[in-house]
Amino acid sequence: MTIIPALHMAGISKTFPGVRALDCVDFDCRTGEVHAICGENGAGKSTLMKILGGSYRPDAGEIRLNGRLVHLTHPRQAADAGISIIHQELSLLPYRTVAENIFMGRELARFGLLDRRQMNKRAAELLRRVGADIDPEGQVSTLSIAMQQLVEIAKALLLDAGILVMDEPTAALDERDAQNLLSLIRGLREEGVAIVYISHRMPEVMAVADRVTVLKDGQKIWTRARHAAPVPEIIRAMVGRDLKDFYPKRPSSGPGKVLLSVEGGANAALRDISFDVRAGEIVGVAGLEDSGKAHLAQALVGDEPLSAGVMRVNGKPVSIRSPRQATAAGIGYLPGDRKRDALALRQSVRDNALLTLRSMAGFFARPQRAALSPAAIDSELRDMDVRAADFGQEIGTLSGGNQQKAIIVRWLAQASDVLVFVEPTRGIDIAAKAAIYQTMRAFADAGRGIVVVSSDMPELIGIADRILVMHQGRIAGELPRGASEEEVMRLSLGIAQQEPREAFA
Amino acid sequence: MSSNAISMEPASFNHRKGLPIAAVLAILSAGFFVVIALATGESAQLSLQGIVGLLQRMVALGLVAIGQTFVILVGSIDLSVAALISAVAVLASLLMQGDPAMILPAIIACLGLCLAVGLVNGALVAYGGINPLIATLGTGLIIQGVLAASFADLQGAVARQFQVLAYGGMLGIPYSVLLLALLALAAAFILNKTLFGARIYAVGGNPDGARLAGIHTERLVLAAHVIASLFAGAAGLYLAARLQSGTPWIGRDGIYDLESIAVTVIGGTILAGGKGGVAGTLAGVLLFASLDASFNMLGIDAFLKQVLRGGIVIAAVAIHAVRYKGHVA
Amino acid sequence: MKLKIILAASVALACTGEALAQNFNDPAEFKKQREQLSMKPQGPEGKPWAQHLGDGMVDTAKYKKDGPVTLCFSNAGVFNPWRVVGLNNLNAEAELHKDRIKELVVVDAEGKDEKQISDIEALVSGGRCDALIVSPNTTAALTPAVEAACGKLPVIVFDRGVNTQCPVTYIHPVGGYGFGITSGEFIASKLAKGDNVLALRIMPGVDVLETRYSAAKTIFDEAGINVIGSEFTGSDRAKTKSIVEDYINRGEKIEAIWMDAGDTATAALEAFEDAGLPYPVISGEDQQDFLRKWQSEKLTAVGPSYPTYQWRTAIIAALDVLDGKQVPGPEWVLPQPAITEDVLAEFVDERMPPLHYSLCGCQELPGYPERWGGKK
Amino acid sequence: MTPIPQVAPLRPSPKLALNAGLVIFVVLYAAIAVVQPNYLEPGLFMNFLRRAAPLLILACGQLYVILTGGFDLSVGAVATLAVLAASILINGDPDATWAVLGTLYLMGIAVGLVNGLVVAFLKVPSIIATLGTMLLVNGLALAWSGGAARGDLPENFRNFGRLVWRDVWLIGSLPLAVVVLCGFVAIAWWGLNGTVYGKRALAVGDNPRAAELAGTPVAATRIIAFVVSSISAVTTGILLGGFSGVSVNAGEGLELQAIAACVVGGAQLLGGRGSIWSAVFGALSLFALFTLLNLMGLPQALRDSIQGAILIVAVGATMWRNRRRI
Repeated sequence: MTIIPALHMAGISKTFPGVRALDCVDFDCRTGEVHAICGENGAGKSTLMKILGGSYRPDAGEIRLNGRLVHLTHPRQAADAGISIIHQELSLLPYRTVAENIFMGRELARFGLLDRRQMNKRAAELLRRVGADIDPEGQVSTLSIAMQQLVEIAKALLLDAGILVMDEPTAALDERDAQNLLSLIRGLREEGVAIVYISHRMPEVMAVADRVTVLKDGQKIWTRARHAAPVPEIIRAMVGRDLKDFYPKRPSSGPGKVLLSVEGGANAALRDISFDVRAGEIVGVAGLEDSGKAHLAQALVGDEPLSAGVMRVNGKPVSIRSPRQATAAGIGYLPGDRKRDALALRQSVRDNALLTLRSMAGFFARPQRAALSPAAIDSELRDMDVRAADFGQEIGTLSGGNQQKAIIVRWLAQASDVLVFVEPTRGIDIAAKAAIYQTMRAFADAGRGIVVVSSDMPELIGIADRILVMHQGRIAGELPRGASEEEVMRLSLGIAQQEPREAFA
Repeated sequence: MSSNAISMEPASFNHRKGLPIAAVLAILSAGFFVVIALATGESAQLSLQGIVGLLQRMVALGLVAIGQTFVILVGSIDLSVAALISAVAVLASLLMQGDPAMILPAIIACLGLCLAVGLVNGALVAYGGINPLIATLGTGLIIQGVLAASFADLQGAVARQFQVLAYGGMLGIPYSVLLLALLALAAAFILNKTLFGARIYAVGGNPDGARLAGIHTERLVLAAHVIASLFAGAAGLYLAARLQSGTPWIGRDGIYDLESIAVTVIGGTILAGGKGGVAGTLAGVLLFASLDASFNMLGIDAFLKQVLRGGIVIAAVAIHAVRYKGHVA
Repeated sequence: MKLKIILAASVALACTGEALAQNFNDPAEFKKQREQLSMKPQGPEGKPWAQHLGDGMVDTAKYKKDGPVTLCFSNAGVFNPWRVVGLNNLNAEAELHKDRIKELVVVDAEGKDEKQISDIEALVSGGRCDALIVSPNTTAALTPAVEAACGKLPVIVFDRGVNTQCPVTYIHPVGGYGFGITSGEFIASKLAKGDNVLALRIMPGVDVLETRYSAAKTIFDEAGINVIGSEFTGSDRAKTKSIVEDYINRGEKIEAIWMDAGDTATAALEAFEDAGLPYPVISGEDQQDFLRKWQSEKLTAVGPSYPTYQWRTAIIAALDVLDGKQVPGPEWVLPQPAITEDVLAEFVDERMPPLHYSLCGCQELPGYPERWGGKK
Repeated sequence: MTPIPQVAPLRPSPKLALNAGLVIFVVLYAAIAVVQPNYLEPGLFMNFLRRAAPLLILACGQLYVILTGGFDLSVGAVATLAVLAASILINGDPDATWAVLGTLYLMGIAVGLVNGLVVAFLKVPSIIATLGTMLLVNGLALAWSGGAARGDLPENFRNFGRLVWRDVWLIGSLPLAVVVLCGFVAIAWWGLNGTVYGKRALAVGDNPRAAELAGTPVAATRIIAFVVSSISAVTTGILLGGFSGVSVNAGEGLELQAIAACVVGGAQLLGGRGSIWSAVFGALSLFALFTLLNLMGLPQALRDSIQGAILIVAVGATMWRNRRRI
C-alpha cells in the first residue's frame, strides 16, 4: 500500500480484568474517507475509540498518525495530535453559555485572559455550519437534547481536526437533524477529513460510509468497501447469524377494548391531545425532536402532568400528578435515557427489577415473601433472557440490551396495563433489539397496550400498529400500519397540518 | 457531588429578567441593616464609621468564603479551613514574637503552610479519589489535633506594625476591608475573565466532559484546593493581626468551615459545582454580617439569635433552591 | 506509613510546643494570692461583691455624669453555666438601679474574639454608651479594642483581664492560684504521702484555669502526693465520667479527685458509684448539685470558688464611676471564699437548678430564685 | 447511547464489606486487650458496649440518611435537646418519666420531619438544611434551659445509662443500655431488611430520578430517613442523659462521629451503598479506636489527629480496593 493513512491503529489489544476487550485489532482511516465501525455493544468499538481518544492506554499495539508513531495518554494529547471525538454521552456544562461549551478546554485567550467576543463569533460560525439556530451566548441548560447534541458536534468541529470520530452522533437527533448532519459529514469528507463513524443505524451507515469495519467480541471480522458490504452481511457479521423476522409478526385479530384514553390533554408543552390505546395495540408516536413527543410520554406517566383534559384507564377517569400515581393506575414507563432516568447503577440486577414492586408494596410488606422474593424475580429475569453471571451483580455492569430487558421485567412484574416506551432500543445492539421487539409484541398480544415514542423511523413503522405524528405540541395526524417514512415525515414537518399556525404561537 | 445530567429546566427560569441572586441578597441584607438601625434609633451605625464597622465584620468570613467558592465551584468542598486558620494565626504569632523584621518571613512561612495543606487536600481529592468531605474533615482534624497538642498555652504576638493590617486604614477605610475588596475583585476577575476561571467552571460543571475536552481536571481540583487554603491563610493572617496573637481555637470558635460553606451556598453557588460566583458569596457574607450587627442593635439574646440564624440559613437557600426541578440530597 | 510520619511529626511538634509553653507557674503571683486569701477585705460586711482586698483606689471625678445613663456591656458569651448565672446577676443588679440606668445594652460575642472586637467598635461608634463594661473572651486579643474604647468613655473590665492599664478598673476575685491553693491544700491535708490524685480539667490554654492547676500541682508536689493523671473533660459530663471509669478500669487506685471547675464533679463521683467503690476526697466548686451530693453523701470535700458575684460588681463599679466616686483600682480584687463542711448547709438551696453557682451573692436580688431558673 | 462500561467490574460484595468493618473492629479490640488484658472479661466488654451505645445508635440512624444520599448534621443538637428537655420536663419526678419519654420522641420526630420536608420539598441540600436545624435546635434547647442545666433526672431515667444487672449467666453483667442498643439495632436492621424500605432507600440514594420514575415515593423515603435519624438522636440523648446526667453539651460533635463511623464501616457518602452493619461495625471500630488511644495515654489532642488520619486511610483504602478491581 502506497498511501499512508491519516490514522493507522495496528495490533491494538486491551484487557480488563477477566475480559479481553480488544484482541489485536487493526484499523485505519484515510484522509477524505468515512470509515464506519459496526458492532454490537461489547464488541469493542467504544474501547477502541477511548484508546484513540487518550482515555485508555492499550496493552499492546501502536497508533500512527500520518505514519508517525504516537503515544496518547490523556485526551489533551489526542486533541493536540488532531483527533477530535464526538462522544455519545453529552459532556456539556449546563450553566455555561453555548460558546463557553464549544470552547471548553480550548478557550481563546491572550495572556490567560478570555476573548469572549471572538469566541462568540466563532461559535456562531460553527453552529451555522452544523445547521443549528442557536444563540452562542445562551445557556446550555435551556436547550433541548437535540440542540445540545448539535453543540457537541460544533465543539468537535472547532478543533479543525484531521481525524474526526463520531460515536452515535445521531442518537438524540430526529430525522431532519440527522439528515443535516449527514450532509455535513459529506462536506467534511470533501475537505479531506478522515472520519470514523460509529452507528447502529444501518441506513445512515449505508448513506455515508466509504468503508465498513465490523467488530465482534473484541476482534475485527472484516473491513470492506461499502458496495461490498450489504446490510444483511453486516448484520450477520455483527451477530454471527442471520436475523430474520427482525420485527415480530402482527396478530391477525383486531385490537380490543380501550385501555387508555386521553381527551383534550394539555400542559405547557402540549395542546389538545386526544387519542386512545386499545388492548393488544402498539401505538407509535413520531415527530421531530421539538414536536413534544417526549413531553407526551412524560405527561402520560405523570412526570410532567397534564394540566387540562381527561385521562381514563380502563374507562375510569384517573388523575395522574406523579409517576407514582401513574404506576398505581397501571401505566409503566421505560425512559429513553436509561442511565439517567431508569437505572440505579450501583444496585443489583435483581434490585432494579424489583424496584417498582417494592415501591408500590405496603411499607410493611416482607421483602422475602411471594412476588417480592428474589426467587420470583429471578425466574422472570430468566424468562426475559437477561444475561448476567449473577442477578446479584450490579446492573451497571450489564450491556444496554440486558439493562433494558431488566427494566421491562420491572414493569412486567408490576403487571402494568400500559407501558410507555421512549426510544426503546437507543444504543442497543441488533440482537437485543429483536428480543425487545418480541417482548413488546408479546406484551401487547397478552391483551395490554403500549405507547412507543421513537426517533428511529424504521423501528416505529416496523413495530407500531398505528402511528401518531406530533408537531408543535399537537397530534398532527394518525397513520395506519404500513405507512411510509415519507408520510410520517410530511406530518412531522407540519405540511399536512390543516390548522393555522398562529393558534399555537 | 456532581452529575452529568443536564437539567432541562423550563427556559423561563434561566432567562429570568431581573437582578441576579447576588444583587438581590446584597440589597436585602443592607436594607435590613438600615431599617433596624433606624428603628432602634442607632442612626450612628449608618455613619461612615458604622458602615466601616459592618464591612469589617465581613473580612474574615469573606476571605475564607471566597476560597471556599473556588473549591465548591470545582465540585469539591473544604472542611479543613477552620483548623488551617487557627494554624496560620498561631504560626504567625509564633514566628513574629513581636519582631517587625519577622513580618515578611512569617507571612511567607504561613502561606507556605497553606500551600502544603492545599496540596495535600487537593491530592487526596483529585488523585486519591477520596470524598472531599472526608478528606478535608480528616486533614482538618489532623491539623487541629497537632495544634492543640503542641500549642495548648501559646505565648507570642504578632508585630505591632503587622496589626496595621487590621487596625490601620486610609481615607477612613481599613486596609483589611480594602484587602477583602481587592482579593474579591481579583477572584471575580479570575473566575470570569481568565482561561483558568473558565476551566474551573468546566471541571465543576461536568468533570467527565472537561476531561474529554482535554482539560487536566485533577490539576484544577488541586489548584482550587490550594486557592482555598491560601484564602484561609489570608483570613488567618488577618485574624492574627486583629487579635494580636493566635490561639489554636480561633478557627473552630468562629465556625469558619460550616459558615463559609453556608454563605457560599446562600450566594447561589451550587454544591455540585459549575455554577455560582464570588459576588453571590460576598452577598451571603454581607447577610451574615448585617444579621450580626442588627441582632446586636435589637438586643436579641444569644440563644434566640442562633435559632434565627438557623432559620435564615435554610430560608435563604430555599428561596433559590425551591425552583430546582431535580432532586437534591 | 503515612500515619507513622504524621505521628512522628505531631510528636515532634508537641515537643517543641512544650518548650514554648507559657509559664503559668509564677511563684511571686502564687505567694501574693496566698496572702490575699487570708487578707481581711475592706468594705461593707456580708456583701463580698462590694468588698475589695488591698488599698489602691482611683479617682473618677472626670467621668461624672448626672441623670439617667446608658451602660453597655460587651459579653464574651454565655457558653457555660458560670456565665449564665453571672449574666443573670448583672441584669438583676442593673434592675436595682432602675432610676439611674436608662438602658443596659448587652452584646454577646458568642465566644468569638473577632466578633467581640467588632461589637466593642460598634458600641463605641454607636455613641449611646456612657460607660462600657467588658468581659473579654481572650486577654491579648481584646487589648487593642479596649484601648481604643478607653479614649472615648470609661471602661470597666472583669473576669479575664486585658494587657493594658487604660480601663478605670479591672474587677476580679483573688485568682486562679488562689483557687488551686484552697483546693490543693485541702486535698493534701486529707491524703497521705504517696497517695494518688486524679486531676480533671476543663481545657488547656486558658490562663485562669492553667494557674489553678499549677498552684495545686505545686502543693501536691510539695506534699509528695502523686498526680496519676491530668485529663481534659471539656466540661462534658459524659466524657468526665468515662475518663474516671477508664482510670478505675485500669485498676488505678484513686484517693482523691482534684478539679479545676466543679460543673462535672457529680459525674466524676458517679463513676465511683457505678463501680461500687467508696467516694474519693474531692475538690469541686460551688455548684448546687455538687453541694447537695456532698451534703447527702457526707463527702470529704471542699468547694473553692471563682465567685459569680463579680458580675454584680461590674455594674456597681460602672455606676460609681459615673457618680464620680472613688473606686478600688486599677485592680479591684474581690474576696474569693471557699465552701467548707462547716458552712455547707448555708449554701445548699433545694430550689435552685443543679448548676447554680451558690456564691452568686444573688439571694437578695430582684427575681430570685426564678430569674436563675429556681423554683419558687 | 451505550453508557455501559463494556467490561464487568467486580465490586466487593456486601458480605465482604461486612467483614471489612468487623475485621477492623476485631483488630482494634485485640489491640485494646493487649494494652489492657482485662478488657477481655465479659464485664468490661459489656461496659465497652454500654459506653459505645450512644454512638452506635446514632450511627444506625445516620446510616438511613446516608443511604438516601444525604447527611444529618442536626443529630448532636437533637441529642442535647433531648437531655435538656428531659431534665426540664421531668424535673426530678419519677412518675413523669414515661410520659416525658414519649414527648421527647415526638420532638425528635418533629425535627426529623422538618429536615425531611426542607430537603424533599424546598430542595435545600441536606448538608445546609441540617446545618440550619442544628443551629436552630441548639438555640432552642439553650434558650429553653437558659443556657445551663435545669431540673433533675430521676433514678428511673438515669437507669437507661446506669443500671447494670449483675451476675447474669454467661455474660457476667448486663447494662440496660446494651439491651436498648440491641433493641435499637434490631429495629434498625428490620427497617432496612425486614421491610421494603431499605431497598427503596438504596435506590433513592443511587438515582433519585430513576427511583421516582419507577414509582418510588422519593420524598417520603427521604423524610422517613431523617425521622429515623432524629429518633436515633433522641435515643442517644436518653442514654447520654442516663449515663452522666444533664449537660448543655451532651451531644456536641456527635454528628461528625456518626458520619465518620458509617464511612469507616463501608457506607458510601452520597448514597446507594451500605448496610446496617456498616454503621454497627464502623461505630464499634471508631469507639474501639478512641478507647485504645485513651488507654495508650496519648495526648488527648493528638487523638483528633489520629482519628482524622484513620478516616482518610479507611476511605482511601476502600477507594483503592474498588479501583483496583475495575
